[in-house]
Order: sequence, then C-alpha cells, then structure tokens
Amino acid sequence: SDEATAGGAATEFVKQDPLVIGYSVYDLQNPYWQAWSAGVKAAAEENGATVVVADQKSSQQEQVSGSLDLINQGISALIVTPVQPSALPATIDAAHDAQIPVVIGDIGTAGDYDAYVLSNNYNGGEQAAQYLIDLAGTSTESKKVGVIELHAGSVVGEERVAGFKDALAEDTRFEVVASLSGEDTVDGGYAAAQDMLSANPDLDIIYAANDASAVGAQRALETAGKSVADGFTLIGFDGNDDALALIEDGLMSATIAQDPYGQGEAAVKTALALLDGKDPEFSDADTKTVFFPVTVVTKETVADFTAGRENR
Amino acid sequence: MLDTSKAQLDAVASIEHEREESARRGARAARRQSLLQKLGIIVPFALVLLAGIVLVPSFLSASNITNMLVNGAILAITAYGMTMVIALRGIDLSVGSSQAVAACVVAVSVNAWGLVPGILSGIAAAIVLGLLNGVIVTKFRVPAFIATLATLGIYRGVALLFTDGAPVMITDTAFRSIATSSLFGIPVPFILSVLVGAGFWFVLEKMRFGKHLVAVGGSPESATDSGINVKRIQLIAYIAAGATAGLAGVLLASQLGSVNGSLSTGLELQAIAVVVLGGTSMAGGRGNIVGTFLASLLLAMINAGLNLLNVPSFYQYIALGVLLVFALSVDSAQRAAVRRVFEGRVA
Amino acid sequence: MTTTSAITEPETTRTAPTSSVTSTILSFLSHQYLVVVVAVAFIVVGLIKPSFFGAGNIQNILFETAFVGIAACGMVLLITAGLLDLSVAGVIAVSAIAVGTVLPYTNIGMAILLAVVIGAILGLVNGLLVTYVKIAPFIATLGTLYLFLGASFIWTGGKVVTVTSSNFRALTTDSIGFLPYPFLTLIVLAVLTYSLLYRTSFGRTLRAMGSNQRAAELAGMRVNQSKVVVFMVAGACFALAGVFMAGRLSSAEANMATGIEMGVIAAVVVGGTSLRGGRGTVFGTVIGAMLFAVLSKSLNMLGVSSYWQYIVTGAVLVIAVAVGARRRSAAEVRGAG
Amino acid sequence: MPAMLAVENIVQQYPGVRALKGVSLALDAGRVLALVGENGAGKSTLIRILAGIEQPVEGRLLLRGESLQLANSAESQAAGISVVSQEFRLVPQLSIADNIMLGHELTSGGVVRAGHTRARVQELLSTLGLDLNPDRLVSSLTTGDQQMVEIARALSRDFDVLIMDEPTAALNRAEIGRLHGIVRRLAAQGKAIMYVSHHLDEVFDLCDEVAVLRDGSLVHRSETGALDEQALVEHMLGRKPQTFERAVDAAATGKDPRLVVDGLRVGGFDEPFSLSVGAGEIVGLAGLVGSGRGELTRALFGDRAALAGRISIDGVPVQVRSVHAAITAGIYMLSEDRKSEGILPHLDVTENTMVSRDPKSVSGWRRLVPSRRSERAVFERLRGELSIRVPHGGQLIGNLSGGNQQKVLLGRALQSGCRVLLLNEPTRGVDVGAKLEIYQLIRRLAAQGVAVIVSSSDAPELTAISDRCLVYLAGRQTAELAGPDITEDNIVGASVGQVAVGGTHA
Ligand SMILES: Nc1ncnc2c1ncn2[C@@H]1O[C@H](COP(=O)(O)OP(=O)(O)OP(=O)(O)O)[C@@H](O)[C@H]1O
Ligand SMILES: Nc1ncnc2c1ncn2[C@@H]1O[C@H](COP(=O)(O)OP(=O)(O)OP(=O)(O)O)[C@@H](O)[C@H]1O
Ligand SMILES: O[C@@H]1[C@@H](O)[C@H](O)OC[C@H]1O
Ligand SMILES: [Mg+2]
Ligand SMILES: [Mg+2]
Repeated sequence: SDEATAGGAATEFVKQDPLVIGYSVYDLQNPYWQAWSAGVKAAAEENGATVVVADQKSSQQEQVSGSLDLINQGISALIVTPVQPSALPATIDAAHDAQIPVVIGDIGTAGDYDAYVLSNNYNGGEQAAQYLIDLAGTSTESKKVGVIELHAGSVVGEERVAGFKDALAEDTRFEVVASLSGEDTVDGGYAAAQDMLSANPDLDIIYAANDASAVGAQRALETAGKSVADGFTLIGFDGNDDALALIEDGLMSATIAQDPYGQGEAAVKTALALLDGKDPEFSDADTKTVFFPVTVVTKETVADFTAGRENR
Repeated sequence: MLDTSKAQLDAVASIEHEREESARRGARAARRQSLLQKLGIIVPFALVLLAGIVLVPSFLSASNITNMLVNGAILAITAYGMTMVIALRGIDLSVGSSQAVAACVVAVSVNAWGLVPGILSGIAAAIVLGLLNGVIVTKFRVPAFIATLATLGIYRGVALLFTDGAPVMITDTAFRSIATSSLFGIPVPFILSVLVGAGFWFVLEKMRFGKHLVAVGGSPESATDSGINVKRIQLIAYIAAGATAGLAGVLLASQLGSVNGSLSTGLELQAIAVVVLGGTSMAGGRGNIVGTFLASLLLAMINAGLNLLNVPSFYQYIALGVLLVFALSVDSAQRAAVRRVFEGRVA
Repeated sequence: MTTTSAITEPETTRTAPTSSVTSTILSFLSHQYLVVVVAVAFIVVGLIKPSFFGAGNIQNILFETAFVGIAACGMVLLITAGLLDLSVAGVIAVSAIAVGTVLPYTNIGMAILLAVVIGAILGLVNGLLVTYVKIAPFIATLGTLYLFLGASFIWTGGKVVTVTSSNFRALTTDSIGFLPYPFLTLIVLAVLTYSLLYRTSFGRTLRAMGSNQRAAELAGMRVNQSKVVVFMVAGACFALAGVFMAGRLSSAEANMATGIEMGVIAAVVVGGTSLRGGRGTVFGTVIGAMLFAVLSKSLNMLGVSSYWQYIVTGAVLVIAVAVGARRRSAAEVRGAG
Repeated sequence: MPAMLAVENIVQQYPGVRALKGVSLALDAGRVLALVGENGAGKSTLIRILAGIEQPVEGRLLLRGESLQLANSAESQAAGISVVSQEFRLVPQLSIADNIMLGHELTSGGVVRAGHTRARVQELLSTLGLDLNPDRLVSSLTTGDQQMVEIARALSRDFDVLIMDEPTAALNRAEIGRLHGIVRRLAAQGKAIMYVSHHLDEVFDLCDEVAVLRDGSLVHRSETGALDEQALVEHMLGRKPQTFERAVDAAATGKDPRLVVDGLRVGGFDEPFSLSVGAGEIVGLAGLVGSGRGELTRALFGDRAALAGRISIDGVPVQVRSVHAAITAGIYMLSEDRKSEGILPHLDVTENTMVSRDPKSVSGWRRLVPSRRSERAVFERLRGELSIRVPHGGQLIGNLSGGNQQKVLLGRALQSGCRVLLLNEPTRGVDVGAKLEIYQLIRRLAAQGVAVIVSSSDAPELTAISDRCLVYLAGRQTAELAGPDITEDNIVGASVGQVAVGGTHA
C-alpha cells in the first residue's frame, strides 16, 4: 500500500462544474447498500453536488463496466463499493487517467485507491463473540453455537466469521457445532437455521453474518419452538431496521450495527476533501483509511441507537 | 386386378392371426414405454432416502421430516405449473420473480386487509403475471424463453418498486401460522401440495385439456390440424404456472413471516430441474406430475441432508452436482436395463 | 425440373429464382432487423447523452459484447445441435483460475492454451454425461455447473487469485483503435464458428442432429461422437471468454461469472436461433450479445434507476423480439415436428 | 342440385412455387372422385386448402352452393369435411384412442369418458379390421398401423365430405381391399369422397370419376370408364410413359452370395431369419404387418439389436452393433418412415441428399469440408434422374411434396456407395412415371454389383423388380419365389400362409 500512497500523491484531481459524484454500488436490492447510497446522496446534497449511481447487481463484470460508465460521463469523484475488490485496479487507473479520485466504500480494496472508508468486519465478529462471553459471565455451563455465513466467497462474510470464531476459540465454554451458508438472504438464513436446529436440538446460540439471514433464523427459532425470551441467543450483523425492530420486541438478542449511512456521508466528504486538496482526515494515513467502528446494539441500547439514526 | 380373389378372402380371414402377433409385440412395447416414463425418479429417490436414514444423524427427527416435507411441498407447487408449461414445449423463467411479487403483495395486503383478502390478492397478482406471460407468448409470438426471461426482469423490478426494496414484516399471526401448522400431524403445505398435485395430475391424465396439452407439446402441427386451439391451451398453461408460483409464494411468505423484493431469485433453475428430474421431457409432449412431486422432495432431502451433515458450503456445491448427475444416471441406467429385458437380452 | 419440365409451362421455372430471391431478402431482413434495433438504440441514446459516443463508452460496450459473444459462439453450436450447457460460469471460473495460478510460472501463450484445454476437458465431461450416461443436457450441465464451481472454491479456498502480469492484462484489455482485443477475437471466432457450422461436414452433422436426431443416426452420421466434440468446442469457447474476463477483472474467482449462462443463452436465442435446434444464426448471436450490452450501458448512461432498469430491459427485449417475430413468422420450418 | 363441395379458380403460391394455378373442381354426393397427378402436381396443396390448414391466395370454396371460408381446420371439420392427410397428423405420445378422438373427445364436464372412448374406438378399429389395443401409444406402431389409425381418425368424425390423400401408400393388399369396401359403403351412404392415389389400379377399381392435376393445373376430368390406364398416365405425364419390362437377369441369380444372413434372431420373433443375396441380385421381401420385414432390415442395419446369428458380406463376417458399424461394413438402409426417420427438415434438399455420401467418392480434406460445387452438381444429376420437382437445390426438404421427399431420400441412399442396399417401401408415394425411372436406377445399381433387398407391401412393385422374392408371415418364411413364380397372387397367397404351388394360383 506504500506504492498506493506514491501513486495517489502523483495524480492531480480536477473538480468539474457541475460537480457530479459517481457511486458504483454492490447491490441496491440489499437494504444495507440502500442506506449506504442514501448517505452518499445526503452528503452530496449538503455540498451542492449531484450523485449518479450505478448498481453492480452483485456482478463483478457490472462492477467494472458500471464504474467505467460513471467515469465516462464526466464525474468529478468516484466512490466504489466493490463486489470484487481485486477487480478494482483497472477502474482506478481509468479514473486517475481522467483525474478522478477514487474512494473505496467498505468490503475491501486493491490497487492505487485514494481513500478507503472501512467498516471493520473482523472486529465486528470479535465484538459479537465478546458479547456472548460477557453474557455468559461466570457461569461454567458449555454452550453450542451455530454460525450462518454469507454466500460462498463473500469477502466481508469471511472476515465477520473469522473474527467471531477466533475470538470465541479462546473460551472453552463455547463450541461451534454448525457453520452453514445463509446466502445473505432471509430464506437462506431460515433454511440454514432450520437444519442447524434439527441437527442440534440443544443449540444455544446463532450468530448470523448479516441481518437478513438473522431475520430468517429468528423465524426458524419460532417454528422450532425456541425463543430469545427463554434463553436462546441470536446475533445478527448490519443493524438493518427490521433487525432492530426484532431486538426491540425481544425476539433477537443483538446485532453488530454498522453505519452504512454514515459511511456513505464520510465517503463523500473524503472525496470532496481530495478534490479540494484538503486533508481527508484519515484515521490511518498510510492505508488512507477512514475507519468506521461497528457497535453492538442490544435491547438496552437499541432505543438510543435508533434515536441517534433519526436525528440526521 | 384387385378383384376379390381367393387369396384376398384368405388374407382377410387369416389377418386376425397376424394381428395377434403384432399386437403382442406392440403391447409389450407400449408397456415398456409407460414403465420407462413412470419408473424414472423412484429409484434415485429411494436410494437418497435410504442414504439419508443411514448416514445422516437426526434425518428422521420430527423437525427435520417436517422441514423437508414443507420445503419440498413449496418447491413442488411452483414446479407443477412449470411441468405443464414444459409439457407443451414452453418454459417459464419468470417463476421466481412472479413468486416474489405474489409474496410481497400478500405481505402488504395481509397487513392492510387481513388474512383472506390478502391471500386472494397475492394469488390474483401472480395469475395476472402468468396471463401476461401467456399473452406475450401467444399474441406477440415471442419465444417462451425470451418472453419469460424478459418478464423475469420486469416482475423482479415490480417487486422491488412495490416494496421500495425494503423488507416487509407480516404481523398477522394467523397468516404466519399457515405454513407452520399441521393437520393430523401432517404439515399444511404438504397437504396442499398433494391436493394441488392431484388436481394437476387429474387434469393432465384424465381431462380433455390434458390430451390437448400433450398434443400441442408432442406435435404442434398435428394439434393445429386437429382443430385444437393451441394458443388457448398455451395461455391457460402460463396462467397455471403463474398461479402455482403465486400459491407457493403465499406459503413462503407465511413461512418466513418477512418478505422482500429479492425473494426466490434463481428459483427458475430449481423448478425446471425438478421438473426434468421428475421425467418431464423438455422436448415436450410428456408431463409427469408425480415425478415432479417426488423430485421436489428429493431435492429437499438432498439440501437438508447436506446441511445436517454440516457440509461446508464449498463442498455442498460438489455434493449437489454429484447427486443431480447421479440421480439421472441411475435413471438412464435403469432405462437401459429395462430395454435389454424387453429386447430379450439378459439384463 | 428436367424430364417433367418438358410439359410444364416455363412459369414455375421463371417464378422460382425471382421469388426465392425475394424470400431470401425477406429472411435476410428479418435477421438484419435486430441490427436496426441495436443501431437505433445506439444513436438515440447517443443523441440524448453525447458522452455515449465517446470512445470509452463504445469500448465498454464492445468489451461486454465480447465476453458474452465469445461464450455464445460455443453455445450457438450446442443449441443448433439440440443441446444446451448451463455450466458456463463453472467452466469460466475453473479456466480463469487456472490462468491466474500458472501465469507467474509460464508465458502468456501457454497459460491461455492451458485454459482453453481445461475448458475443452470440462466440456468433455459434459459431453460424456449427456451422450453416454444419457442425462438430459439441462440436468447434466446444471450438475456440472455446481461441480465446477465447487471445484473452484476448493481450489482457491474461496480466496481470489489476482492476475498480476501486466502483459497479460495488456493482451486481454488493450485495443486497436477503439476495438478491444477481445472484440476482435469475437469477430474472428464468429467467422470460424459460422464456417464450422455451414461449411464443414461436422457442422452439417450438428445441424442434422438438431433437426432430426433419429434421421441423422440412420443416415450414418456420427451423432454421439459429434455431441461429445461440440461440448468440447463449446467448453473451449467458454474458457476463452474466461481468459479475457480474468484480464479485465485482473483476478479470478469462483463467483466471477455466476449467472452468465442465462445471458449467453439469451444472446443466442434473441439472435434468432430456436432452442429446438436444427438451425443457428451466428451473426444474429453476435448482434444479440451486442443488444444486451448496448441496453445495459444505455440505461446506466441515462441514469435510469436500478429497479427501473430491470423493467426497461425486459420491456425492450419483448418489444424488440415481438416486432421481429411478426416478420420472421414466414420463415418457419415445415415438417420439423 | 349444386355439388356437395366445389372449388373455383383456386390459386396457391409458395415462395418460388406456384403450386395451384387456378383449379376448379367439384365433388358430388355419393361419388368417389380420384385425384391423380405427378409428384408435386398440387394434390396435397389443394387438400390442405380444403382442410383449412392453408388459405389460397385466390379462388373460392362452395359447400352445397354456399360460399365457404375456412380460416382453420376446426372450421373445415365443422363444415363436415374430414381429411386423411398424406403426412400423418398423429401425436406419438398419445394412445391410439386419444389420437383418433383428438379434437372431438367424448367428455362430460371436460373429463374424458374412457369407457365410451375405448368402445367407440374399438368399434372403429374393427370395421377397419384392426385389433390393436386402443391404449397403445402410437409411437409403438409400424407405419402400416399408423396409416390405419390416421384413417380411423378421419372416419371417427361425422362428415359429408371425405378426402383421402394417398391413404393406401403404406398399406398392403388385404388392408387396401378392406379400405375400399368401407369407401364404397360411405359413397353408397351419399358421402362425397375425394381419393388421391398413385396406384392407378385403385383408381379404376374404386373411383367413379378421375381428375388429373399437372403442374398445378387441372388437365383432365372424366368418368373412369371413359379412359384406360395408358391414357390416364399420358394425361398425368403429358407424354407417353417409357415402359419397364422386367429383365430377369439370369446372371444375377447365379452370382456368388454377397450378403449371407444365418440364424439371425430378432427380439419378438420366435424363428431366426436366414437368407442370402447375391451380388447384383434384387431380393424382394413381402409380408403383412407383423411379418417382421421391418425388424429384419433394421436388425441387418444395426438399428435393432440382433440377439444371435451371423451376418457376412463377401464371405467376411461383419458385426453390426450400430448403424454406423453397418454402414462402414457396406450396408445401407432406407427407412419406411419418411417423416420421422428420413427427412432433415432444417437442411436443404442438396444437403439432405449428401448426408450419407460415400466418403470414398470424395478426396481427403473434402470429406471434412465438402465442396458445394460438386454437391450441387451431384444433386442436379439426381434431380434429373429421379425427376425431383423442386425450384432449386436450396429449397428446404419440408417444402417438397411427399413423393418428391421420397425421391430425395432415395437419392441419399443411392449416394451411400454401399455393397448391400436395404430399401423399405422405396417408392411409397411416388408417381407412376418416376416409379419406373426409380426401378431402372435400382436395376442399374444392382448391375454394378450391389446386393439389393426391397421390402415392400406393394406386391406389383415386388413382381416388377425382384429377381427373387421372400415372403414372411409373423417372422416365418412361407415362400421363396423366383422368376416366373413371382406373381402378385403367389405373393399375397404366401403372405397369408398358403404355400405357393408354382405360379398357378387363382
Ligand atoms: N410450404 C411450401 N413451400 C414451398 N413449396 C411448397 C410448399 N408446399 C408445397 N410446395 C410445392 O408445391 C408443389 C405441390 O406440392 P403438393 O404437396 O401439393 O404435391 P402433391 O401433388 O401432393 O405431390 P405428391 O404426389 O408427391 O404428394 C410442390 O412443387 C411442392 O414442392
Ligand atoms: N420398436 C417397436 N416398438 C414397438 N412395437 C414394435 C416395434 N417394432 C415392431 N413392433 C410391433 O411389431 C409389429 C410388426 O412390426 P414390423 O416392422 O415387422 O411390421 P412390418 O412387417 O414392417 O409392417 P409394415 O409393412 O406396416 O411396416 C408391429 O405391429 C409393431 O406394432
Ligand atoms: O452487511 C452487508 C451484507 O448484508 C451484504 O450481503 O454484503 C455486504 C455486507 O457489508
Ligand atoms: Mg401429396
Ligand atoms: Mg415395416
């Protein structure tokens, strides 16, 4: 990434008039990314810029050619949330040739990017594990854990699961007895949880790597006659509205809330800073990273958390 | 020269004997034909079931059996309509999207107007979508593949716009319990799939419509020349496909309690797969509802089995692939065997 | 008409050539029709959004056309022969991963060759399953799709294989003028495919078995053999598409082409090839691939919102083909079941 | 009183072909009108129009004097017109019963009444002398049986006009006799009947009037009594037919055996087949449906598994495990089933004739990349020799008339360069003129040393060309006729089980 810095320094960015920002997004069918682009739009508006969005529809090809579409229509800055980080370099070079700065939004990076707004997925996994450990407190009884992964090959998915398993490995009370893919969807999460519960009727905990699959899992619990109310623990990831609602109703234990909206805003601010030659205020300058913490939201904290979201 | 000569009288007299000969051989051939059609899926089905019972812990647990029956049933219902469409040489790639629309409409309208109107409007929506498919195919003469590929996109867009891309939680507990409750210990969706399946079987095997459907699929020229209204048959089949996708969508919505515009993406491949697995030929002219039903359960067993064994997702791809291929190779092996038996060779 | 024509008034013989010319023109037009659609779409969008005519965008279109088109060249052969292959995404993944893995150790030529060979081998698997295990192509190749994807995941451990060789990237993504190499490759491949299908006896066998397999067998054509071979040829085409995609994504991974099979089959069918086999239009296939590329680029350039893109794409598809269908309906094949 | 059904100035135009050039014709109640003409004259086109399958570009139809519009076949049937079409309109996946009742099923509330249907069909079949199980799938029938089902299908509707397009092309003499009986009865009941056939003896035997189409125009119409076969043929061809006298090639029968079949057991037949055919010899196979002629030729061609037995060519034993094996061994077969086992609908006529072309006849790489020029040349030659009526070599074969399709397939067989040629119903649907030319060709081929087996249900055909004639009955050989003994009566007699006593019969 030091060669990244070099390249970054070398390129001169030009701010066109009218000021247009391009956002190439992972998949707008997913509420998470809807929130992300909402953040991008809002921040752009504040700063008198307009936004053009290209939806990758979960396709790596579309990621590349969609980003190029944006570059090809005279934008001043490009924000990309990549389906496939490794496919970024070509896009970034093309952008730089057009003197356009590139901000990577979440997921992962590669090549000569100018900024990276990161949601710390590995750490999110760790926090989920820590939440369980704290919850267990001093009790010595061992607990069976089921993990619902994201679709095979998902970069963030693997980080979230890795962080979770690594952190939990140190505590002998917890045993991961099942780890299945929920395909990032409600029905996928439902099926996975269903089968985990058939295989391990005495399961105590399910950690789902995104909220969609957590919502599915919650429904599977209901069907299997289990519930958070009588001691089962269900943790999701993302902080989507429907998950938060379930937490409020006490049907889900917690979710590892990311702040997609905030990330979107930050991405725009960083891009504008780069254009104006101002300091982007990186959390970590060598990796050009704007670091975005993730927070555990539980029944206790959910009220404040949602309130916090409302006031913007 | 064709005067009724002695020879001809004899010919007429003793022709009966020849007929017996040929009828014997022909009847045997007919038996072979139908046997090959029906047998198809049963053997692989039995084998997988057996493997499940032997190899997979808690495969026979009450909860797993229920899950398999319900999941199999929901897939089967979608596939019934697909069976009809494929039997007449068509295809419906839009089932997944239609199902999503139906599920979303149900969710929203159950929340708004309650159980019954909600369900009805959901299925109604799907029927309209099926009708639209039928119209595009028959009226605008667009090849089924393209027509329904197009509506696959259109309906998906409709579902997403309708829900604004946001998930819809279903509050009505009565509705949520449809898919999860049972009668006499049998899950309601499964009972439904049996009833609907029986209905489709009856229509295909016993009713005029069924004969006409097979004719259209087996030999469109013959069908038209026989004065059959081909377009009408096609229209009805596509409506049926929409309706079953919708009904399955209702059950899915009830099962999940929460729906969204991306529901059932990629369902078309699964549905077609079970139809073909069930012994319905994509060349048209042969619809096997029972096969479709069994194949759906087979797929449900495979998916559940792999998960119960906690097979990592990477390896699940391999396993699913192998099992699909295996299922049909067993089928073709047994076809070969049966053929040998009938041709008098040792099996 | 020799012996009999002695007594037939010359009329038949006269009308024959002239009206057969008009009929060929008609059928020609009905294929050109799609070209018109693409051209019109291209120009109209360009007038609304001038940057659409920019070299960058045109290249972008040609790239997309190339990936789908190259694979579709293989697919059109299969469909003409009455076959089908759903394992495209799997073949692309495996062969692309292979390229990415070996590139550091060999020269580009060898790497590409390897990919194509692997594609052919995977095609062989499909061919054997369909021909000798006698599994319906749809299921057999759906099964191998999962097999190949699973293999890719396991091979890479779900990680990405990055393509570092800048030469390889250059070779796969550079252009002559505004014509990208992959697109030029597509043109060459299309010409080869056409010749194979309509100039060689192998191609004749493919069309014959797609038209009436039973008759083709009784005519002594090597139907089984040809089935296996055509699956291998198609596999090689898919692999070639994979090579270029790996270049553009500068990486290879199991998910790199998921879902592409529908796009590929669609390009073939929209191009005017019937899934029932017997006849295939290679030119139409290329145009079909181009239609989809132009469409998706147009919608992005016009800033059509994501959900509406699903709807507009479908609508355009239906309308385009519906109008075409009316013209083509004359050219139906009698006696084709 | 007006004619039951009349057409006036009917014109039909296909791309490249003017199939009907203003034909006017009337069918009267109670009469049987024969419609004859060369292959491609326009008979079936006219019939497709009467069946409502096609609409003419000009002209009008009159039913009992009232003008009649037929938009589709449903309307034609509603108007009381029932048609036996030349190409069967059967659905292989449906049972005999379902096929016969297709489009007018016996139902109550949309549900097919199986019992009634079976009874109704059973009765129909027995009037036709068929005791086939109505539940059998049509796909399992021989061509002969399929033809009968197609006829039963037309008879199953109530009609005033019955139109039969070459109904006897696939039938043997006994079945033909029975069919004629039925047709006469229907005529007596006052139905108007149009009967298309290339068997002129039928025309004189059965029909009251005869109309001749030549190249799309009506060139003659009269009472059948008013002219003789000779004159009729001249009307059809527009010239004197060359005659074909059967040159009993004494040498041929003497020649050493080329094909020797010894104890070939075929599934479903108790007795094994054994025969031998000399180089240059033409052996005819006769027999009723179920005789096994079909299976025998299929077994020899590797298309049906032989369970036991030896086959040798020129003394060399050959294994025919597959069709391809048979072809490489020098055997070629022409199937009796033109539509489903013959034509390649998407290929043009030239390609259709070339698909079995003898590789030895083309040089090395040309086998992989055929020369269009040479293929066009070869096709042009065949087109002349077989008088195939087609505007140009690029025409799709599906657009040819039935008889012309048959000629193309025969041309295909002639190109195979085989040493043993198995012909099933070689001239099915071929007109008289072309028939003779085809016999000449077969002879010429034999003269080049090819061993020819002709399996035919057309006894006159066998008497015309075979040097030797084997007659089968349910897989048993009941007679071997040679030279002067090869007479229609002997063939028919033997095919129903009476051993022929010399040539003296009836
Ligand atoms: N769909 C078509 N397209 C082009 N030409 C056609 C088509 N149908 C028929 N023809 C031509 O019209 C002419 C008449 O065909 P038709 O089938 O009526 O002849 P036919 O008298 O029935 O001959 P046969 O005795 O061989 O059955 C033939 O030259 C045939 O090639
Ligand atoms: N492959 C088959 N499948 C089913 N039935 C068959 C098959 N082959 C023959 N048969 C039955 O055996 C009987 C005899 O068939 P075969 O081919 O010997 O008749 P054929 O002598 O050729 O009569 P035709 O002259 O009508 O062809 C037929 O009635 C048919 O029903
Ligand atoms: O949480 C997100 C998840 O919902 C989506 O499926 O993949 C990207 C993640 O950031
Ligand atoms: Mg005819
Ligand atoms: Mg026969």
